Amino acid sequence: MYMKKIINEPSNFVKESIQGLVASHPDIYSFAKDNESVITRAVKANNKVGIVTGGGSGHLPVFTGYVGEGMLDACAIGSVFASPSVDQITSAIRNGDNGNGVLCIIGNYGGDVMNFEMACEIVAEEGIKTKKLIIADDIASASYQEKSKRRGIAGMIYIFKIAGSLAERGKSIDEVFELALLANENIRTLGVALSPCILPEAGKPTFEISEDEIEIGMGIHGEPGIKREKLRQADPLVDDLCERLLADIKLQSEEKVSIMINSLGSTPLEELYIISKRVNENLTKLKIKIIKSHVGRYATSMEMAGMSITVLKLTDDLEKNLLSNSKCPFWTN
Amino acid sequence: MYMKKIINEPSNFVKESIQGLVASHPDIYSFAKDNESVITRAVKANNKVGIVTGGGSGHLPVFTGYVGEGMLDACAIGSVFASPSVDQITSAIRNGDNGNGVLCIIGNYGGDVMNFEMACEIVAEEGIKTKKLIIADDIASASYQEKSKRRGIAGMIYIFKIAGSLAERGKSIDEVFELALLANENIRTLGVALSPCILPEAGKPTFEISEDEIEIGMGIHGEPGIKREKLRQADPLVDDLCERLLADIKLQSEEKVSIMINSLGSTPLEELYIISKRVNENLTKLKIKIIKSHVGRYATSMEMAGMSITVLKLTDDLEKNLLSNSKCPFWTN
Amino acid sequence: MFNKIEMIKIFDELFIKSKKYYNDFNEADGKIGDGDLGITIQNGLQEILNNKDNFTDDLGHNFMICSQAFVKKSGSSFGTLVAFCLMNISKSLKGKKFLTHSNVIEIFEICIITIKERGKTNYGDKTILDTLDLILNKISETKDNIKYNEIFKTATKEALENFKGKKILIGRARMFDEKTRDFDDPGMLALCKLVEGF
Amino acid sequence: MFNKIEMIKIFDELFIKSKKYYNDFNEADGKIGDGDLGITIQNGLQEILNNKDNFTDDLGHNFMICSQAFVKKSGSSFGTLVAFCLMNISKSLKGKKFLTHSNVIEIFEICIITIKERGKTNYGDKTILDTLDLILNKISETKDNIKYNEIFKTATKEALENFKGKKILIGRARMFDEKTRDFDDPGMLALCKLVEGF
Ligand SMILES: Nc1ncnc2c1ncn2[C@@H]1O[C@H](COP(=O)(O)OP(=O)(O)O)[C@@H](O)[C@H]1O
Ligand SMILES: Nc1ncnc2c1ncn2[C@@H]1O[C@H](COP(=O)(O)OP(=O)(O)O)[C@@H](O)[C@H]1O
Ligand SMILES: [Mg+2]
Ligand SMILES: [Mg+2]
Ligand SMILES: [Mg+2]
Ligand SMILES: [Mg+2]
Repeated sequence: MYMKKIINEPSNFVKESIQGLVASHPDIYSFAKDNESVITRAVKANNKVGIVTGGGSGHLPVFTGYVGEGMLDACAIGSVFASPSVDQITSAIRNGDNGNGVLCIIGNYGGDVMNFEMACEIVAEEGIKTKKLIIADDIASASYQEKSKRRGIAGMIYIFKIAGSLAERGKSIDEVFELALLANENIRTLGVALSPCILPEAGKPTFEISEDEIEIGMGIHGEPGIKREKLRQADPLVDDLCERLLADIKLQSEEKVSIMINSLGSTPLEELYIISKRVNENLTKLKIKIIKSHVGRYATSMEMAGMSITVLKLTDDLEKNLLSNSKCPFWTN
Repeated sequence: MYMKKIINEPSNFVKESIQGLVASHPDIYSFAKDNESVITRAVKANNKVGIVTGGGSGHLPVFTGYVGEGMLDACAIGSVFASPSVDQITSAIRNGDNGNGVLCIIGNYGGDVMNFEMACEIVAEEGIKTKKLIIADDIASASYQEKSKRRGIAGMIYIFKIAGSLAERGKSIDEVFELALLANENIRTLGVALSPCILPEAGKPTFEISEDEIEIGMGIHGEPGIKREKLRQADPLVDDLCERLLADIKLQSEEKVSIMINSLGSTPLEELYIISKRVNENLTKLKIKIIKSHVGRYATSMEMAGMSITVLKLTDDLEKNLLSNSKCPFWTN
Repeated sequence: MFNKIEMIKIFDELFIKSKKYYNDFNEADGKIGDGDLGITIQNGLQEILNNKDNFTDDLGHNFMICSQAFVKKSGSSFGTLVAFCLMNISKSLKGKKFLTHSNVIEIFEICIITIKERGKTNYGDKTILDTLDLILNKISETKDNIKYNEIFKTATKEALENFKGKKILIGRARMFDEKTRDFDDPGMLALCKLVEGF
Repeated sequence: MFNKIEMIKIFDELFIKSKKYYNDFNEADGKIGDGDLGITIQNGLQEILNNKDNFTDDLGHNFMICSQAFVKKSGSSFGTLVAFCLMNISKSLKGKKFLTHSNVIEIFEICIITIKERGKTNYGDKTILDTLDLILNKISETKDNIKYNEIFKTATKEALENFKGKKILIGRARMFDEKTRDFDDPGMLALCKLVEGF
């Protein structure tokens, strides 16, 4: 089955989809005045820490979908699966700044991190204070010992939400950074990919995988995972993923968590709920309390089939900010 | 590319996915005490008209995802792409009734309509007053002259929302019915399908379509549409669909509408926004005012590729109830 | 004479047939539908027999039990149409202990009216309506010494023959359009097989 | 003597090469990456030349203009690393009107430190770092009558040769794992082609 796309010129894919996003939700999103690859809130916040992110396209709602009250202030938009440029990132930071400094939340990818670093140095000369939080939630991408080398995947949305909520409540950049850092420490994600997606400009699949195989831990651009194996039933697969996640995050009974069951694109809600059911059973057996489940498409790779499971260990503070109100088409409170 | 599924026994597909839905959102959904194929609100409403629907599985969030405050009270869940039984529907109506009568919102499919009719007759004997609204928004499925024969597709969600909102505000069954009827009159949907989906039990695609073809107007179970044609670029395709929709709904300039760009499953947000952009341009050119756009997966066919465009012509009353608050994981206010 | 005892005997017989042809019915429906016709018929009949101890001499009462059985067990068009027919038959036979010839005619008339109304079906759509119509015609034109069983057997077969090569115009099968010319309507086929050996 | 005039001449020359090899660079990157290396290099150099009228005798100032050009035009790792290098070079050459031999050595040292730090790259990862390292070695060990052009040409070629059959260990190419043994690192290839004919 060929993956067909409803698009115009492949070279306009990113531009047009973002124009559509802004046109569809003019109350939420706006183009930055100085850069057409930067999205800001429709109504600029004031007197709060700015929360800014950026990253490649093809992952909607990540990244730019999460701009909105109680979430992000601005986002720099790269090409499909590619980092935004330093120039775009500096624009996002300038636009996201409300005079109280900017927390940059960055997925742990070489290009993105480098570009954010340079952008932060540039805006520092202009007097904008920044802090950088590098999201590294994907346990497949490096061992516990090398945690800081892990990639950032679906778990980043929890950080957007929690940092966004605290910033909205007028906290200082250091306070927001501290809580976001704690969230980052407390998040683990592990996914599986079942099929590739097609890059609009390349017109060919991002990787090859046979009809009865899955790859555990594959990244959202098709980066290699832990192992390739035969497709099996949902329950044993979920049990395996849960075991790895729990071994890494080391939860105690009675601890509180939030869960995200994220589709990479084409895997439908019905399957996500079959997965969610099993995750629920596994955690309940260990007397871990699921405070809130998020099931849907949060961080995608266009029409890739597959999913990821994210566990966020909650403190009272994290819980409060996770559950607080926000206004963004891709998040229900 | 084979469509792989993360499931257990295919025969448990529906049951497990609904169990997962309830387990994941226990604050929203609950199983009916008397029927495990009926979902009710977690907290029963009181002193309001009940809003009940039902239909086949495989369309999440349709149907049962829209149970929640300000939306539905109960929903009967059929097998994949099949009507729920009369027995399930009677249970949904009984559970959805709060003593003020029940409005049944039914997609226009032979089996579903027949089963709801019988269920309404059965509960009538028990003293439950019902009214039935049959959703017929798909302009591909019958001509304007035979409007009442049209199928119900994504437009039904607007009816859930509007009827649900008015019911929540304590209006009588006749008032709720009248506004829902007006909404039904004012809704038009047209879609295209690009690829089939796989029925879990059958394990084979629902229909065949070649790699460079699309079918305009195909239904959400693969029912035939208006014509099969070569895949083309998004803009001319959208222009064609808009022209057909506008010819049918006959909008005047300055009129207000809401728009829904709905993915059938695997078509990603990026493409939906490219489509939404063009719909926006077309309507803006005609000076039609888009009050609100809904872009995402609202009524799906599992992992089918394709999308539909829905136009809802708004009166002040419809607008107010469309934009009112509600609580359901698949609707952001 | 058709009374309670005879009624149970007939349902026993139909249930045996529904098991014998279970796979055939599912397969026939699967080719141009969702493949649940065998399930529908067997489950409905099974549930009727589960409740046969509640049968009384009042045939109207018994038909209501039969209707409820199909309501409970079927999520399919065929099952719902049958349930509607049985309900309407029940109403008209209220208090009756046995059937006269005109009662039999009435039963088929009720089925036809019910299916036309509830199924929004027309003659010629290639459904069970067309089979029932042929049965009704044959029963009505026969005056004396009527062998119902014989009529059921020949009429259900004849109806199938009459519609070979025609398109199914209603229900789920309609989706398959031209392809439906090559197949019997599963409901019509089922009626034919169910009365076999009567 | 490397001064403002010479600097512009070199960028003119590099720009010509970047156009000549535009497709080759994209293709080399496309096989094990996202295919934008030709775009990155050409756009960056083009933007530098767009701003050459702002060049002054202060080489430090000029390198800052170059850095900003890459910041503005590139969204790629190569472009960002180049921008970082140019920025750091600019700082160290502030006020200088021409380069001494030790300045040239310093430039390459700065590039190497910068790439190691910013790119989190190690020697042997099969990247431009390895090429620059070889250039630095060759420049450092030559004492008099240095022909920089010759060194650039031989060193960039030699670096490519040294890494044939080895895996690329960093950046986007890492995804392709074993497959990367069969390909030159696109950045190393680009350095080689850009100095061709110097
Ligand atoms: N609207 C209708 N009118 C008359 N007969 C119908 C109708 N719909 C279905 N049938 C009969 O029922 C048979 C199919 O039954 P069934 O499998 O229950 O349908 P489905 O599974 O699509 O609901 C058809 O072959 C036809 O004879
Ligand atoms: N972290 C790094 N350290 C050193 N060199 C790098 C690094 N990342 C990329 N490169 C160099 O840049 C080249 C690829 O450049 P480019 O196409 O800009 O990468 P991308 O498009 O993946 O961001 C590589 O061939 C390599 O030589
Ligand atoms: Mg069927
Ligand atoms: Mg059925
Ligand atoms: Mg590249
Ligand atoms: Mg790149």
